[in-house]
Amino acid sequence: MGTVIRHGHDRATSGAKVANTPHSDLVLPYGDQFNDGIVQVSFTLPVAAGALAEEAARQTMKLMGLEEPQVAEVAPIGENATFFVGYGKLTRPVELSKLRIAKPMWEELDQITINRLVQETLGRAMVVVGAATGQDAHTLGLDAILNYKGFAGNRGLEAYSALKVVNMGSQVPNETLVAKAREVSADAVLVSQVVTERNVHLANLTNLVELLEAEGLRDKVVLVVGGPRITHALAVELGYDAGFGPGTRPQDVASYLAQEVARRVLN
Amino acid sequence: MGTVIRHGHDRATSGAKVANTPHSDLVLPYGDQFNDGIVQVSFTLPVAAGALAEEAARQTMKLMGLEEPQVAEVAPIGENATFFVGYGKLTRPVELSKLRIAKPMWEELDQITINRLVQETLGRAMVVVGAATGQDAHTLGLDAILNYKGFAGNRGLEAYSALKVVNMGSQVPNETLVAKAREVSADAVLVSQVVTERNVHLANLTNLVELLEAEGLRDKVVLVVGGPRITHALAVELGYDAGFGPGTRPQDVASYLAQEVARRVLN
Amino acid sequence: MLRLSLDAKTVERCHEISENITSRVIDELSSLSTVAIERTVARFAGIEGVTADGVPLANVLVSHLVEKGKIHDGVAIHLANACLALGKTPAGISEMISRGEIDISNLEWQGTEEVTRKAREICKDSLDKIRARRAEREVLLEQLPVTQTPWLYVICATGNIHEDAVQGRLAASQGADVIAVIRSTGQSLLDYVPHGITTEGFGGTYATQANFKLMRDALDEESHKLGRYVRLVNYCSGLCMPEIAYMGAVERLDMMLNDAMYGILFRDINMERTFVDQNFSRMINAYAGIIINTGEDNYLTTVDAFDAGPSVLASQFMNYHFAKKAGLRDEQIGLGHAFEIDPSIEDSLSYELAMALLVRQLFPDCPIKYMPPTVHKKGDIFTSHVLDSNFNLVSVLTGQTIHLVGMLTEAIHTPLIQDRYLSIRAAAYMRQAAKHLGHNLEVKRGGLLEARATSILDDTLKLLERVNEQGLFAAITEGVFAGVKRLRTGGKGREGVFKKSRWYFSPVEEALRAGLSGESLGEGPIQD
Amino acid sequence: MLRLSLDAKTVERCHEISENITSRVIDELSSLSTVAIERTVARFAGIEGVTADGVPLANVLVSHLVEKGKIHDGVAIHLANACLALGKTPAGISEMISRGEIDISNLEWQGTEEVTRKAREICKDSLDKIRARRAEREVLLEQLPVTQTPWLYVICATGNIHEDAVQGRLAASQGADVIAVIRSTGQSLLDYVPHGITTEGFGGTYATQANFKLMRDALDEESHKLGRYVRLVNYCSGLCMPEIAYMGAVERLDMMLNDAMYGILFRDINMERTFVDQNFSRMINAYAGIIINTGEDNYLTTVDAFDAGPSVLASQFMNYHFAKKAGLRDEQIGLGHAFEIDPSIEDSLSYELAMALLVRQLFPDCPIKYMPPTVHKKGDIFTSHVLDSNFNLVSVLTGQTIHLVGMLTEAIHTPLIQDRYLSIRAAAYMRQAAKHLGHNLEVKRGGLLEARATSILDDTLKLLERVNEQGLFAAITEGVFAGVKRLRTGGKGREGVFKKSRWYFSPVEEALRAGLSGESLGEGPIQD
Ligand code: B12
Ligand code: B12
Ligand SMILES: Cc1ncc(COP(=O)(O)O)c(C=O)c1O
Ligand SMILES: Cc1ncc(COP(=O)(O)O)c(C=O)c1O
Repeated sequence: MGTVIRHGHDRATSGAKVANTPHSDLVLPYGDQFNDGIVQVSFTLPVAAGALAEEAARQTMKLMGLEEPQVAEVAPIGENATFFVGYGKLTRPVELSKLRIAKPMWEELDQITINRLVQETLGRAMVVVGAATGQDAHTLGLDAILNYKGFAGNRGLEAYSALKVVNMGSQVPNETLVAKAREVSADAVLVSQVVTERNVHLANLTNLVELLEAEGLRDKVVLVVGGPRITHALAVELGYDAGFGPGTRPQDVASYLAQEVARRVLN
Repeated sequence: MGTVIRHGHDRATSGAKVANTPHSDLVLPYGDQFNDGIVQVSFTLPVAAGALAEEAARQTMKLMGLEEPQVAEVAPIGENATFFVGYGKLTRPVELSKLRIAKPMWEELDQITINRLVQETLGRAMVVVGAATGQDAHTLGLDAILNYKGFAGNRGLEAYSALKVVNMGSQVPNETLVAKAREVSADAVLVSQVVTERNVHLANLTNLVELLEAEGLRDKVVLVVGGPRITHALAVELGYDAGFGPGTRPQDVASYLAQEVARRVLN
Repeated sequence: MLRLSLDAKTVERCHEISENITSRVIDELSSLSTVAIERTVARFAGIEGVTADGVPLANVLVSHLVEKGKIHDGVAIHLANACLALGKTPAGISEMISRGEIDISNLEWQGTEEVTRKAREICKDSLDKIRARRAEREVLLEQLPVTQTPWLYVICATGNIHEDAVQGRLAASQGADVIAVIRSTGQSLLDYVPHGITTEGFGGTYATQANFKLMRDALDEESHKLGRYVRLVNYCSGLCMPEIAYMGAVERLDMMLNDAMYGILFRDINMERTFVDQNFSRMINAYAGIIINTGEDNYLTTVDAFDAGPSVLASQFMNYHFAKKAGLRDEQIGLGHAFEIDPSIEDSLSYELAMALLVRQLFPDCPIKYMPPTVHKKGDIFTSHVLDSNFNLVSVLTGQTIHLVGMLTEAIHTPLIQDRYLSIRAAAYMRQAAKHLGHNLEVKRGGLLEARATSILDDTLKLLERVNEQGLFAAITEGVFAGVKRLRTGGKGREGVFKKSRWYFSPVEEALRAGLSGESLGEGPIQD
Repeated sequence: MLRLSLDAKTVERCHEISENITSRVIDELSSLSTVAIERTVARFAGIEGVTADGVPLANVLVSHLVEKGKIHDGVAIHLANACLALGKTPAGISEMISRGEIDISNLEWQGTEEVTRKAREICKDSLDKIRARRAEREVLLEQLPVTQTPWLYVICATGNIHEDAVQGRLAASQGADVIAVIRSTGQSLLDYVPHGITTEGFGGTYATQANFKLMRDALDEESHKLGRYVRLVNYCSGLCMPEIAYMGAVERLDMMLNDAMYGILFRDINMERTFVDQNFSRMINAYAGIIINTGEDNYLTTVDAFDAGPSVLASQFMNYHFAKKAGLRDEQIGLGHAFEIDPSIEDSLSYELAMALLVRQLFPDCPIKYMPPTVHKKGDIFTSHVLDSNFNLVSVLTGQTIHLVGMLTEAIHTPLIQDRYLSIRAAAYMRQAAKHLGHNLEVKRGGLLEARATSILDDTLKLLERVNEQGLFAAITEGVFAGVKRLRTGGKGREGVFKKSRWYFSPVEEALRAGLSGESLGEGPIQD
């Protein structure tokens, strides 16, 4: 009859605890077995395909802290270039409780509340100037936030009676934006940055802060940046008050602006 | 006329040197700019999608030594599971000259030379026993090496007059394989291992070496293992003489076997 | 809808011949039973436990009768006789045997009529339970309807049933309609079914009744949450075919892989053993309203898919008639097919489309189990994902029912959580994006698609004629299917086949056949 | 081949109306020239250098004449007059101007006939060179034939031309037929063309003549290595349209993106400026045997692709007639189209197929530039790859010519080396796998595909009628295209437009038009 299969009720619980119970503090990637640490990677090395390249790929994975590195694909993609797909196991867990989550501070408010809050704090409409700055011509994201039509069924800032929106459109030089902010006495300046190749956005965003500071306007406005590769942490690092990433809804931004202005007026 | 674009002949060479000239010793992944270190990763964390999960993903990438970690996709794939795609920059290069490339030692020989070499060394045909061992029922790889038909137009070991092939097929218990090796006085034992889930192959391959040793057969045979997730380095670590991975051609194996037997007889 | 114009005569001939081939096999084997069938009868009679060493009591009972030379009569009468003689339940009897306390082969005979009645009686609960589980499924399918085809089918293969349950639910919530728990390597060659909850499989999780139950419960919970009934699948090919068929029936599995040809060709199981087992298991499947899946798709991994069309189709014709004879309705016959043509050849997509359409059209009421590309997959998961995308397309275009979702990591490992997610997403996208595309295109008369389909059909007829001449067993011996040759006298499990004595009686077979003849067997609505 | 049955009358009407709309625009603007056109004439005359500050001498010359109030006569006659008066070459003259040594607006007039002759003479070398480069291309295309369609077209956008050259060659060796070097963000709004080799672009590399040459040389080398001519592309939309068209012609580029509508809608360039520039640049393109690409695909990023069909098609009709009037042959008119319907809607693939087929069929001899999905791409590169796969399929099924290979990382960054590799591989696979599929399927008469195509065509006619009534400028003002509204008097570069004086003379225009009228302009075989 052959050997009888042993089955361990001891190990049996490991799986069940997995995704049902609240996560523990130490978190590893999870592919096939809870905590197995499995990560997929792909990259190109400027080395001709062959044993050396393959070993270099394995070594690259080890440098990434991946154990049992498995090179699943070795594709020669040029005389001196090889593309790899690999899988390995990360053994160093992330400690959730140690993570600092950078998030702009606001609560989700509805349109009426936002309008009321702004009117109560400022006694007038809040002036919001928005632009896609530098050479960035991507306006869809900015428009999604500003234009009446909004984004994914959520109305844009123009739909808020207490917000007066000036949408300057695309490829606006920082100088022009600052001049406009002064001209209309902006309460908030909203910048969109979509092109990030070679970190062009970092230079551009830093330059805007410098200009605003030089003009003595920095403290007078709520300064916000948004874009698909923008995080709040990055925004703060660059001297902005808040940063908004992919999937942002206008209401998120309006909620933040109203509360931030209120906070400033109260302080 | 606006600012005139500056263009730097200084930086200009960085690109050109890239993939045309022989690689330097320090090698980094290459995505957009030579040496940029760009690596793509994907993994699942057992954490509900949200700001915490996203930060945990970023942290996971940092633990992998990736700078400027960019979380490109955050997909909630269950209540307590989030899938991520990310890109980051590895800054620690691989030192090519320091890599030890584990490879079985052989030169590519043609069929006639192989047959002659075996006949000259042994004065008879070499007996080769092959099997997919344990519970492994994948025989295509083994057959590709052994059967006359061969692999990708390259004839199998059965086509070599100086090789006498015994193909035991699939799911052969190690005990049965060892008995057969003794029975036919095998010169070489060829094992195929395709199933590697939960490292089942490691236990199985180790067990075979132990059995052969216990039977006093280990030194009498050239012991070879092959399979899509087998490397020579692993094979050697497990006590095998050689390991053959994906894309192996029968001729590679025949060349190796002939030379290894010759080497042993000469020593 | 895309339609090929095919020669009706050729199709009819293929059916006639296949009917003939399969009838002969069944007739030839009708005098045989197997240890697996007898263990199944024991299980029907309520023998479910294991010894302290983990040996199933069903095995204990059957081994006992084998030892005593009485297995030829079938377990049922000896067991019933013992129950009457000793006033015990079947379970009690089997425990006593396991403790070596009795020999049931030489107890006093309680009279043929009494014993027969008792034999029927001890199996009745199980039969009723299976009908009840079937009714339960029908109710659930009405309450929690599955509204889209193809059904997206994914596997779990973690080796740990608790992981499988978690990941199966995750997959269902991501859109999977069908969850299969793959078996550990090698289980199909075990001549017993492991017992209890297991957590240590390799490349799959052991098929056990407890594991079935655990998964069924998990998926039922998820089904209610999603408002969509999630089907559960396991395998009853291999040496324990009928036993596992029984367990699947009792635990309300919805689909079971069941194919003697698969066992013969890919597991080197003895032909007689597995054909006998198959007929019995398929009767159980039919009775339980379970959809079977056959394994022709596997042929395309060992022979070139471009050339293998006729042998695959011939096997499907035969498998269809084997299934019909076991009482399965067309709606329960999930013939196996696959997208395995070398993707590097010109017009590979057109050839796949032609073949998928052909199979679909030849078995219009059968839910084809359409398998994704596997052999030509390499470690490049991106390219692999694209290949699956074309597979997804062909499946939708040709209106398939059971769609095995291809995994981008097919060449690397059994699916990870995210592999399932990505692959389900891709398949669901295609189901939506190409929903009515097949209805708005037509096959060009006399074009490449039709030429290809016609030539495969013609060659299938020729092949079936040849098989008919020599008989199926001889054809297998010659390597007609999957390029694998097997001897009638070879293979595993042959020692478990025996000739039934003239006293042989199986109350289970009787009950199943009763249903069969009344056309009521395997009846009941299959949704959508 | 898949074919829609369309109402021929409607198609004819669309052409008539578009012809009328575009004629009116060209007539209305025929009295205008622009600083960019004049700089182009200067370049034809051999003025290529830059000042120590990097200001192009062509700009110096034109600014000089603007300052002096003489630009209305065109640069040619003043330059020719100066050459004659001072016995210098055009380059010499422009250098003297840049050093502030002369004012060419008030030199002694050397006689109209002499000046005109001289003007023709100084531009002749460039015209000859362009014809020679064109002949060179024809020879290369014969020696190194491109045998498969669709042509796989990928972009390089590293910002460093040396990287672009390396990566462009890599892409070609991986199977790309066409390489485009994308321009740095913002270059299109520069009113001059940067000079020399550049390494510092963002999201693209500057279009300069030196960069064109470097890339052309690299690709020529690779073409010989591969035995397949690899086409080179750059952009001549924007404020420097005609100058870049000239550079592309001289450096043997094979394709150029050229579209006034794109500049108006997406770069806020003044309408008059860019329509005038467009007509002139297209004449250069025609003369050089270059294929133009229009930008309708971009509309589908700012308006919903499901709704935008008619506005895209109307724009294509007009762009086609603009192109014809500039002397371009059908084979040179790469109308822009894209696969941008929201992938989450039911039957999205069918709608894409209908639209792609419609465009293909309406402009049967034009190589449609078919663009991949972009807007609906997210960071999930696997899902993105699958979307591209369907795009690849539709392109092959409908027999497109210029296939912009979609990148799996579209939503993340400009393509990495491996992104191009994977995407080319996927597209090449589809080209092979579905090669004759379109020839073996037919569109179902009266089905969803035909209904969709017909309704778009009908709506296009209505839209064109409306545009015809109000005029193209007014229609743009109303936001008919891409949902973007622009004023005739607004936008960038307006100050660079001027009315030609009665002395205005352009030897370049004259030569190009001469070709045009003789039907010889833009003639010559287009390979594939
Ligand atoms: C549409 C598009 C275009 C259109 C833009 C039309 C327009 N009027 O905007 C056109 C065709 C003109 C275009 C051109 C180019 N593009 Co483009 N384009 C895109 C595309 C396909 C979609 C971007 C988009 O609009 N998404 C939809 C919006 C709603 O999303 P979003 O921007 O993320 O906005 C949301 C949030 O980020 C946030 N948000 C955004 N801004 C702001 C601002 C504030 C204040 C707040 C609070 C929030 C916020 O809220 C929004 C709603 O949730 C992307 C690829 C992709 N799929 O992402 C490439 C992409 C952005 N483009 C790119 C490039 C390089 C270009 C070019 C430079 C290429 C070239 N050299 O020619 C050109 C030139 C443009 C220029 N000068 O900047 C690259 C950028 C690469 C990088 N990492 O830098 C991308 C990623 C494509 C690629 N892979 O190469 N593009
Ligand atoms: C074909 C196939 C099958 C066929 C096997 C038919 C047969 N007679 O071999 C069938 C359908 C029967 C099958 C079944 C199963 N399979 Co299977 N199968 C595959 C598949 C699609 C192809 C493997 C293959 O044959 N490749 C072609 C050969 C030629 O390549 P190769 O094996 O790499 O061999 C080359 C080299 O590696 C080397 N080599 C190999 N062996 C040897 C030996 C020597 C001595 C030398 C020198 C060289 C050498 O040389 C060969 C030529 O270059 C792969 C997926 C894939 N695309 O890789 C899954 C795969 C291998 N199977 C898998 C599994 C899990 C199973 C099952 C266990 C699933 C189940 N639970 O039911 C079953 C049971 C099988 C068992 N008990 O072992 C997994 C393994 C996962 C893992 N990492 O462990 C895979 C990767 C699929 C997956 N993603 O889940 N399978
Ligand atoms: C019909 C059939 N049965 C069974 C299996 C599974 O293999 P095993 O029975 O060896 O677990 C397969 C493989 O896919 C199959 O197609
Ligand atoms: C017709 C056309 N011109 C030009 C461009 C490129 O933009 P830019 O001219 O701003 O570099 C595009 C964008 O894809 C285009 O479609």
